[in-house]
Amino acid sequence: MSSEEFCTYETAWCPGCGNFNILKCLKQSLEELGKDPHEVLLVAGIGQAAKTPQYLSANSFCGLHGRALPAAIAAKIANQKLTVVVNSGEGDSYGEGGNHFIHNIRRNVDITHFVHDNQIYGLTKGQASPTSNEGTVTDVQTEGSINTPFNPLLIAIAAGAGFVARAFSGNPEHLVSIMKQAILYKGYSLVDILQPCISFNKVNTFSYYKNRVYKLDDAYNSYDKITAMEKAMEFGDHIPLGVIYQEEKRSFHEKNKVLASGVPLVDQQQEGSLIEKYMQEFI
Amino acid sequence: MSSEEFCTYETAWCPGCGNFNILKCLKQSLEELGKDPHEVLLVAGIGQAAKTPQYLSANSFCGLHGRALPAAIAAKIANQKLTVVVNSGEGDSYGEGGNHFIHNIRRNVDITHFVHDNQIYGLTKGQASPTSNEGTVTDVQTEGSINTPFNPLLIAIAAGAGFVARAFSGNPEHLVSIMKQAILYKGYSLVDILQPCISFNKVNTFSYYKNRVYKLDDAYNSYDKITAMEKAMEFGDHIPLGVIYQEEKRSFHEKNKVLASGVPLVDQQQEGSLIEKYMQEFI
Amino acid sequence: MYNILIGGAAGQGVDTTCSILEKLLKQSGYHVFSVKDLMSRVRGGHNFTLIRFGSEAMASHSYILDGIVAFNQETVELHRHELKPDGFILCDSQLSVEGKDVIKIDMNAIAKKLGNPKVAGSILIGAILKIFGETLDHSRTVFAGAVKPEYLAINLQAVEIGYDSTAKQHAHNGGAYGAWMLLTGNQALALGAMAAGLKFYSAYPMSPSTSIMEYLAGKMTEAGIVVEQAEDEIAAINMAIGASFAGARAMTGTSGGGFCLMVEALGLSGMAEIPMVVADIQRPGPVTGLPTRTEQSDLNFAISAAHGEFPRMVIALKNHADAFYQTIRAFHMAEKYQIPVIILSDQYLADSSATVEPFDVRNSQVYRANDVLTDGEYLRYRLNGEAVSPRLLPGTSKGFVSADSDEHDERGRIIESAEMRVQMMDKRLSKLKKLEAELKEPEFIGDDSYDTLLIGWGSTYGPIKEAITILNHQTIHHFSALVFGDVYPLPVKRLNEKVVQAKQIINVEQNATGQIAKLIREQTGIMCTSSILKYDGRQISGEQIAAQVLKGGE
Amino acid sequence: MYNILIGGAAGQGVDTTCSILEKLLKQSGYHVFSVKDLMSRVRGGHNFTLIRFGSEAMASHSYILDGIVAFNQETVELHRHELKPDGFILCDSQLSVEGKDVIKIDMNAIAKKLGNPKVAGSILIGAILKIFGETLDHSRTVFAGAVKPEYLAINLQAVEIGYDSTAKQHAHNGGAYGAWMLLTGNQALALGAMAAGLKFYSAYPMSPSTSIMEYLAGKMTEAGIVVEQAEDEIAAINMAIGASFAGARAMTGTSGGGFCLMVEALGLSGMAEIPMVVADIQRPGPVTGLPTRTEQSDLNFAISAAHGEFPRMVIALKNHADAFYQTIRAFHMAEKYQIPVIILSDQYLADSSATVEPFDVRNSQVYRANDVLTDGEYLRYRLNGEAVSPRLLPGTSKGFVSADSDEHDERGRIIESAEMRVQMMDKRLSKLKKLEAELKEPEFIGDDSYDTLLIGWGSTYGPIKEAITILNHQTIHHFSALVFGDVYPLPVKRLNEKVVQAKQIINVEQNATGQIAKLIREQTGIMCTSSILKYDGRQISGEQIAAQVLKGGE
Ligand SMILES: Cc1ncc(C[n+]2csc(CCOP(=O)(O)OP(=O)(O)O)c2C)c(N)n1
Ligand SMILES: Cc1ncc(C[n+]2csc(CCOP(=O)(O)OP(=O)(O)O)c2C)c(N)n1
Ligand code: SF4
Ligand code: SF4
Ligand SMILES: [Mg+2]
Ligand SMILES: [Mg+2]
Repeated sequence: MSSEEFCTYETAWCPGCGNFNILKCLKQSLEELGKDPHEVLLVAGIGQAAKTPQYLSANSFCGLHGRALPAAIAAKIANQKLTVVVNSGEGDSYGEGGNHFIHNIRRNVDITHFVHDNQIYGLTKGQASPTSNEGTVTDVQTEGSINTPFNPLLIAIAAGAGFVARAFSGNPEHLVSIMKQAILYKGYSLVDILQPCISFNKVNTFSYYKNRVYKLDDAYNSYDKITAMEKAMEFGDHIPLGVIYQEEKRSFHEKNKVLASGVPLVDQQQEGSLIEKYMQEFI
Repeated sequence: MSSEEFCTYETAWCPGCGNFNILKCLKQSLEELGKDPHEVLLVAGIGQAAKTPQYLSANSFCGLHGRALPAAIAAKIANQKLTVVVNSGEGDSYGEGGNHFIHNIRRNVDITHFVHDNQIYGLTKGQASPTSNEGTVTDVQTEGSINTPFNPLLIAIAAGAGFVARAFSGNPEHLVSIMKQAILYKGYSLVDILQPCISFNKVNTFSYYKNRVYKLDDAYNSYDKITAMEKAMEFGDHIPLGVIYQEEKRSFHEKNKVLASGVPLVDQQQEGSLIEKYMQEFI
Repeated sequence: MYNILIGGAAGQGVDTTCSILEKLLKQSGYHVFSVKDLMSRVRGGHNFTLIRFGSEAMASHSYILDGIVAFNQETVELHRHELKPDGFILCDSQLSVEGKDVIKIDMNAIAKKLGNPKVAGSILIGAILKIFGETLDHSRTVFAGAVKPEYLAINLQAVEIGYDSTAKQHAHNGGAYGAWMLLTGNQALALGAMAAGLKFYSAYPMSPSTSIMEYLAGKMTEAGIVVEQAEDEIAAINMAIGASFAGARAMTGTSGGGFCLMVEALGLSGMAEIPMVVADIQRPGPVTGLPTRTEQSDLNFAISAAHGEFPRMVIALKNHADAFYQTIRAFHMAEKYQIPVIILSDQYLADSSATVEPFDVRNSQVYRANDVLTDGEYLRYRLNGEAVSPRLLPGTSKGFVSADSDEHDERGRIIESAEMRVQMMDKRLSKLKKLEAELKEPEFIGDDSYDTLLIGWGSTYGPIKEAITILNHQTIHHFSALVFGDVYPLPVKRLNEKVVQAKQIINVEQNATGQIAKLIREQTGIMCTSSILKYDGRQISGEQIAAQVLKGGE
Repeated sequence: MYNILIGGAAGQGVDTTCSILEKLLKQSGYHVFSVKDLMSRVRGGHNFTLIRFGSEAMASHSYILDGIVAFNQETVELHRHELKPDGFILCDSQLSVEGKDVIKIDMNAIAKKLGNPKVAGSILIGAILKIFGETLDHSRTVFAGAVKPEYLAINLQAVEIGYDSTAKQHAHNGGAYGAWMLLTGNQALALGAMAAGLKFYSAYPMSPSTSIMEYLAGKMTEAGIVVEQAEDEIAAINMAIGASFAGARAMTGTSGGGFCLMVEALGLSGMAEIPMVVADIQRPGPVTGLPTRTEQSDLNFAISAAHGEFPRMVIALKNHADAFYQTIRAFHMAEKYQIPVIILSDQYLADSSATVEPFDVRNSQVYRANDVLTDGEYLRYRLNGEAVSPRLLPGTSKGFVSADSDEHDERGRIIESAEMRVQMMDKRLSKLKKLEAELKEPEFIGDDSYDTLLIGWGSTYGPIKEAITILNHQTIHHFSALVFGDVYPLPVKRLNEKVVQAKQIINVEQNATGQIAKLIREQTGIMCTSSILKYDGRQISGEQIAAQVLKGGE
């Protein structure tokens, strides 16, 4: 099914890091969906996860810490032919970038957001992140984190997201299937991907996740919001994987009058006489 | 019951604005709770609602647009004897300040947050705010707002808030009762107050709200999260008023090792020889 | 030349009255210049507009009044001392204002009787037209463009009543400006952006920049521009950069406080070499300051904003025509050099209305990146010995386009190498040298016989120009001025030439610390001998500059 | 004096090895200075530390090596050319490094045999101690402070094996520094903040500032300091301001990118007159740049950051002692003048370890606001003709304390009045004049016979000091230097005096555009005749400065 292969490059990650599998699955998903690497734009902020675009042959935009989403949605607005995929850490996405997270859900631009959630700030060497378990001890949270952990899935649903899922880097087959669904979803889609950080997170390790995750079964109704919110609150001894919530929503491009025609903004031509006309209005 | 009266001052609001009632109810609530004006700190960002602290005799801090919460919680951390109350607009609180909103809910510092929600940017003369109805037409949203409105109550619950309520400026008795509960709540409490902006919001007018609001009855179980989330989603022909959700949670001050003693940080004395001791560790 | 002040509380209709009156005066041939003085509130308080009109072009406002039109008592009390000896006061009969200069009309009562209290302003318009010897010839067309059809008749009736209820005091002087435009600085700026091919505008509301977004939003569907209100200014600028990266010409606008939040991303534009235009419409700081007033105090900040070192260009707008043409040029320079360009305007220019010749849009060519078509590897940051590497848009060919905020190699991948770092820094910073060759020297006002040189930048252009005229009429000394538009990099050629014969150099700035004077000294060693600084939020006028220069003791 | 380089991949234990070795050398009496060169990654890549030690005090690092200790092949390949002719290379037997200068130890195999591959570093430590003629006297105490008790025995065993497996090459020179401290710039800064009475520290993690927060967090419960990790830098600084408003001495720390996000609130501190200290630990920009390396490129930004005009002070840290004492002074000035004070440090100073005399904490008095006790109305911004109004803390008396980001009156209420605006601006800006009287002149290095004057600021102090010594030994010309600590307002007295006799003035800066040179010209008109600028992310050394000065052609 793959039209063209994506190349990967040497990484700066620690051997054994969960990011490797995510990179591999991203490549596989894009290939299986038949994406042309030259029409794919990978966007990220700053962090270990945010290096992902550096390691795959596609267009890439590694911007500011926390600011991947505004750049990503605007690139999509400018050129809707691009398949825009954001890969970034949970610190980047929910911490520094929290305001863009909740408000871009409201915009519903058709991009895909893969959050590599290692429940820790990796690149800055191990401080608590928004999703760190309460009690997590670090060099900054010396007495253990005392904040209520951020629940990305529940908040995404509450903010109105139309596609909200969880996956695990240690379950690549399932991850690929979720990634593909997310990329195909027309609108903003979020996949929170559990990703062990072997260097700094000694709590939420590979086996921590492995022992807790389970896949949602067919009986689960991902279209019901209340069910989904209840399920999204489950994060402890049992951690559900899969599409937690989905809903068809009109996307930004469908609602925006300038974009609704389907012609990419970059290709739209302005009528030459418009300025003359507008000047007339001031006379 | 009132120990000392709060004075109010001449305002710069439009005659007929919902803010007047909120100010009056704030004064009444503080007085009925027997607060000493000199131990009350009113904090705000920038906006029409954010002028509230200017109009009441108490300590006041009118900081930056969107940044009321970080200043407010830090002042409370510094001196827990202060009763800290934030009054600000929904643009300030959920738009520019959205990141502080979700993350301060996680911190659960014992402050009270009254959001004057007029579903519009008042001070800047009428652009869509995060809570504007879809379709709201303004000078900027000339084709109508296309974003999914921000649901503050639902998001607050999803982020882990322990006290989440809605009130209406046109129902002062109820507003006072909610305000008092919110101020008494030990932890972060949010009250989203529907407040007609007569100058710029021609959709969500006084009668728009008046015709839709109803008070939650005694049968309503505000302690159940799922019930609360379902109720929080109700915002249309019927708009519930009252405490949507409540839960006892340990506050920041109770959890933080430095503050747990109850001695205000400003009053804590450092041991004189500590620096000498720390220097020894480098020798 | 005439100059009137129309004042009242916010919400009383001063704004609408003025904008209609201005247009009527312009239609009848006058050159019109009007400026608003607003308080930061929606209702109440005291606001006023100064409308100046004459048969010759004028560059700014004046505080010397031929007439006061008062919607409320306060207007009279606050401004009566500014009235010329033969000036008039026009107001409602209910106001307790006395004097033989006072013309009273029972406007509120009449308006009520007509069936709509809001037409009181139109009665005033009629009276003013009469006083200045105007006809009612343009009323129908101008009102038709300003009010809803159902309100047209009643307004025209009100104008006529006002016209008939007072007497002519001044002659119609005429003028040849009927076919020129009357528009605000922000409207001119927005038009310039459209002429430059703007496709994407993202901003967060902030006075006095919001009217740019509003103007563009009014045209967006027809003009094919996505106008997106961001959740905050950080989002606004990062959106603009993302859109520009993908090929849509993009801009954001704000005022100083919002600009603060944008500076990190300004560096991103510089580092990743993505063209971007930011308009900072200044107002008095620090922080919230005086939100509806004017100041020029972001200059030093704009030229050094953001950590680290990268090329940028800063253009200050001098007047309304500049707002159009320099905005086009901002896009041109941003695209040509793949840099951020900051436009500095201010509330005075943004909100004031001026009469301007229709713009020549044939001059609106903006540089377009060569599309590099490649089947091989595309190097986004090719070190070809040139400052600017050929630009490719993502998705348009078989090359991969990368942008990175980390230091990177030619492909845009993160590096740690000291050598590559230096090469990339040198490449980026060499753009500043290139820019220097394209700078516009400051405008020289006056003739070559000066001994005193005034120096200004941006919107003090108009007042300084008037001041030079006044000064050269009033004294035996000779005055000239240099007013900068391009401020960073600072063009120094003409400055170095012109200071030679100046015995005095006076910087005139709408700020408290003399920001251009500092920059000039840093760049050239030239020191201004004295300063005229105004930082109370009200724009200095030509006569105020002249008075201060003279008082400053020649 | 000796100088060795210890290098390897991230995660191989270079860091731990070095910190233990440094402490051992210091305990044995040496003055030790060590600096880290890190890549931005957690594992792999190539990192190294330079450890210099000698019997006399030294101010910085050097790239001329007596020995290379290599955890991996790359270390040898990259640095062999920096080795002195009689230098040694110490490495694992498995590396393919040849030469008579090479000492191989089968360290990895031995470590594995000992039961823990991680003790390879301790074997190296033993070997190094032997090579430099040290004893094992301090091993037990130093290792006990560095490793968990259960690992102590095996590490000491490893040290001994290393010690016995190689031969002495150098003599122990001794020194009198055993009782001094060995600490990093960030640790000294954090200690200074504590000595100044810090109660509240809020920050968002960002290299190279994070270690300040980590150090404070380690002490928070005992020292009674709330250390709060913020959701972003905007929150961090607004929290610090809120805490300070309520009376807790507060600070935030970050690097350039985070500082960008803080500048709006910097203005709030200035406008609302709330004391606040911000530490900007610089790294190479723009934007993400080279995140683990060093640069001094935020100077121009720091002095003009934020829109509008308000007083501030900017202090650059010259060395580790400065980091302590100037941080205390930063709090003092912030409290005394109710202003924001920015501390500029950089990765070089922040992460390098130096031997410093125990601090004199009797000098750590910080200004304490008079508590105004009032039963009447308290005027937070009283216009008493003084720059600083008496400060009251909210909740401590019957006065109301207000803070407002809008322009305000004496009580702190929003105003629109032009007169009040000017009075408040003048009041605030007059603090700059007051500050000028308290500035610390730049440190003069050298004697009065100079013809060439080097100029620097902040952390290039050490390298410049060494360069002056080298230059005055190597040439017949005479060199001196001025190194600024206070950079804004800029103290100009000594500068004006010292430039008179200088034939050449050379600014030495760790940036690309010569930022202090620009500032000096702006403030004094003095122009540097040439510049030595380094912006590859690696700190310049004394010998590099000397070489460039000489090459620069006297
Ligand atoms: C404005 C700004 N603040 C802080 C940083 C430092 N920083 C870089 S990555 C990061 C957090 C990384 O955590 P996360 O996003 O979870 O990614 P991970 O490394 O864990 O994959 C931080 C704080 C920065 N680069 N820019
Ligand atoms: C950084 C910054 N951005 C923008 C503004 C302009 N601004 C002032 S108030 C406001 C929004 C007001 O809306 P809201 O918070 O809902 O308050 P309201 O006026 O409706 O009560 C904005 C955008 C500002 N002061 N600072
Ligand atoms: S530090 Fe953690 S997240 Fe980063 S590469 Fe290493 S294992 Fe992965
Ligand atoms: S603009 Fe709206 S919110 Fe502001 S004072 Fe007027 S009515 Fe109230
Ligand atoms: Mg992470
Ligand atoms: Mg609002």
